[in-house]
Amino acid sequence: MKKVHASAKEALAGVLRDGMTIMAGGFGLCGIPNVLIEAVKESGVKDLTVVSNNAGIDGAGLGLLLETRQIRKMISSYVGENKLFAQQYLAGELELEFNPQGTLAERIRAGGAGIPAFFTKTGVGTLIAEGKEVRNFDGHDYVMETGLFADVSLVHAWKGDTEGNLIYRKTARNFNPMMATASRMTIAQVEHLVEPGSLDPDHIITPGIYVKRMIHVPDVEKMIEKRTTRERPAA
Amino acid sequence: MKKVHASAKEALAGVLRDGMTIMAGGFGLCGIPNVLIEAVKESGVKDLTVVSNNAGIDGAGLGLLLETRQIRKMISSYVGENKLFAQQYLAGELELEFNPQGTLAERIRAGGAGIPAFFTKTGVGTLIAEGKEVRNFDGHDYVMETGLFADVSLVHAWKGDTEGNLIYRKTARNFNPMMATASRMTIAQVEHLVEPGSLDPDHIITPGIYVKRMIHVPDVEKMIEKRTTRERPAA
Amino acid sequence: MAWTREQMAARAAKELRDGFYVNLGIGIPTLVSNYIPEGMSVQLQSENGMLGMGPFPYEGEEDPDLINAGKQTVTELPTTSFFSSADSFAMVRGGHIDLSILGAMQVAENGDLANWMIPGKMVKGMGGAMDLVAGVKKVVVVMEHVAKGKDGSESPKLLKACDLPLTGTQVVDMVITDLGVFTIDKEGDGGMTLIELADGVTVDEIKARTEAAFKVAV
Amino acid sequence: MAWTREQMAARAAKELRDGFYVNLGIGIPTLVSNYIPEGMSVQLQSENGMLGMGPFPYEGEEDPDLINAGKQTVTELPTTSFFSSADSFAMVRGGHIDLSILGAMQVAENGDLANWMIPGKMVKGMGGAMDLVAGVKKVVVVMEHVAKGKDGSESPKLLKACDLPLTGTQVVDMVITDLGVFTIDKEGDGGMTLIELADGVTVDEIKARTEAAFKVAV
Repeated sequence: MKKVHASAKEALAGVLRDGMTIMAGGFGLCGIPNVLIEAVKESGVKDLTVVSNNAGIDGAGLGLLLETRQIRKMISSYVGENKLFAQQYLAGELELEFNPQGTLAERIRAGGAGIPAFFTKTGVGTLIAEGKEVRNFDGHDYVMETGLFADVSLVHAWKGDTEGNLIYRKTARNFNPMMATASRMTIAQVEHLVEPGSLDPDHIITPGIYVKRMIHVPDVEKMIEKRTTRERPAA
Repeated sequence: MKKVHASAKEALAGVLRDGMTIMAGGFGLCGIPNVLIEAVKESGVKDLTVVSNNAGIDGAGLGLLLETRQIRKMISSYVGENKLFAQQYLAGELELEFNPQGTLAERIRAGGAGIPAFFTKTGVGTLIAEGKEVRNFDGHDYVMETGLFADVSLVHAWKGDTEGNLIYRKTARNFNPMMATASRMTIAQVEHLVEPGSLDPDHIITPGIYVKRMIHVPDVEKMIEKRTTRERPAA
Repeated sequence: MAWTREQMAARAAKELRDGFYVNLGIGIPTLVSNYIPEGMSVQLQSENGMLGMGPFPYEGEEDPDLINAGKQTVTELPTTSFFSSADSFAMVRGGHIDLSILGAMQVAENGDLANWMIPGKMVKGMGGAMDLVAGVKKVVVVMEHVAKGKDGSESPKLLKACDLPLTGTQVVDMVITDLGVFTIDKEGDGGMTLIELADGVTVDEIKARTEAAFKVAV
Repeated sequence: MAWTREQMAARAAKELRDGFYVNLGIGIPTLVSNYIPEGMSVQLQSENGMLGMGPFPYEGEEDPDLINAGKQTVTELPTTSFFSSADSFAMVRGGHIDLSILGAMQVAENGDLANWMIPGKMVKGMGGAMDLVAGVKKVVVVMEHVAKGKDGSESPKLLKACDLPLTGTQVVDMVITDLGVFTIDKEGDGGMTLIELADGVTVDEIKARTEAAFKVAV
């Protein structure tokens, strides 16, 4: 079972179809599977439902798929950094389902973990709870949320071995590990591709069972959305 | 906020009371907080409800608390290795609540994660589902299980820094990470106590926020329940 | 006369306690980290998946893999740990974080909070705000006492009931504005109480600029 | 004439496919790992929290921190990863494991399985069995065809309906006994079908020792 593919295009071969649901890892532009997203753009697949915490920015990340109008619906928690998104949404060209960030993360984890629904305090008494079951446990109200499962998950990792075991770096971990568990076809782009045995088995975050295909992206470009610095103290 | 205590007795000071619920990590005798369990024994606290996958063996692990009849109820998935357990149970001296192992693990994770209830396929149509809500999602039946939260959690870790950040070793991880999240007072015994900054932040499994007190057990005894080996090939 | 942003942040910092784990929202709440008392151990959580958040990096040392929930570049500390967003919100929702300090558009006298959406305007999303106010042990709002319109008109933000869509119901424990400090008995029926005045501000001035009913205990 | 334990394990191994992730129960199922075909990549999962389980250690190399779900000492492989029991059962329940091979006390013709409890006897607990049969894509039971009493009497284990408390309902896809191999259409109404005979065993012999109704397609 060879998991490593020569290119993003090859890794996506045979898995894309119009109308499908894709999960894309990342928070803002941090830890996004940008090379795989570009290949989705090149494929021309359309009417996509995309589950991702954010929608990229104009010209980068999922912003690329907005430009080409390949996305029909976004399931996200925050989309504030994208003007094109706002235009398409206000024009009624794009559907949008907002989830509280923690609810979104937990729905994805639940989908991968065989849990069809769970209760959470988040959003009780707000628009988010409308139409959903609310139930009292031990004197507090909780809203029922359902698991999310996709056709394809695209994730970014720092290191991966050829068995699909993945390790993430710093806050680039974010949504990637849950999304890796919550689809039938998880495809990973890894910055460092190594042989089995190179990763300490206690450090692996995503076991290889979840990763069906992978590509090596040694020189991947990483963007910074809000560069903030402090002054160096005088020497 | 000094988390490190000089002894198990000191770490348990002021937290034990009769009738409380204690979670104890470990699978079989692997990764059990044995030094902390001994201190619970010494304390004489009684009528305990103990959440633990197993009940130790005669003379070791939670078996110690069975000898002294400090446990009133066990919530476990498998207790087969303990004759004293069987005696006390058959004599009606010990209550027992069996949970499927995955349901037990998930209930503990849910308790720590603010999830009062979730649905699982495990146990539908069996004794486990009796008296519980069963609901159909997408054509399949699922049973509702509730989160578990304890007064005290006792866990064993391989390395810990003085901030309470923990790392586990191999299969000694098992129930320890979830239990660390599912009580108001998590106490950890660590084999290697290190300074903050010694652990790679990408490798930490239990962030320090979950650990309220800790002790250093550098020469802790580890038992093997079923020693199985193979023959060395002839040289 | 009213408190500056810095003074409001300094006042919020008085709610910190040794050993606290704290989540700070964007804006004035971020400034609170500048007022952590010397010798007090406070760890900052960033809900994208980090505990033990350090200050902004020196120029040239920004790491695109190391950002906070506001998408700003930050740094590590010796205490830092990283985890997934699911694990991060398990921490938030599970009640493990001691204090959340965040901004608001409106707060009602029963502790209702609105800070994510103005109907008719483009909606950016709630991000992690709903999870934070639902899960964190103590929620402190830091905001201007009134909203100012483009025409210079004022409208109160401390209300009898919020008219914007809610972020959470009965979630706010304390409100720090440029005029003073209020506590809210969010789970009982003790209502809202004014407990401190900014320098030179009077109770009458606050009454005039507040819709919510409140007791006075300054 | 009937298959030995080793032959049953070898037959079960024919259900393995390249790239499979597999959970093996205690007893005969454990022996299946000896029959993984050369060159086929099969990773074994141990539900206490390990993927990529290696063989038993050489004497003197046992590690108390490295055991399988049967509490036996095992070893690592280059492919190994470790995780918590919650993550392990998320993997099981989420349908990520391709094949579970386990023992049974009784199997019914609709795929019901009983393997954890005999009323009136000491109950040891179900461990991970209920999660495995509920979550794993394909469930293969390997067991003796009949139970033998102390007095030498025989009672069938392949039944019209289990009379022992169930581990799962409509969960078994295949049963391998010492006498032959059956498939079960657990989600449709195709029932049970005998598809293979052990060497020297006849259909009539199996019929005589089986309570469940089954079609014959050998």
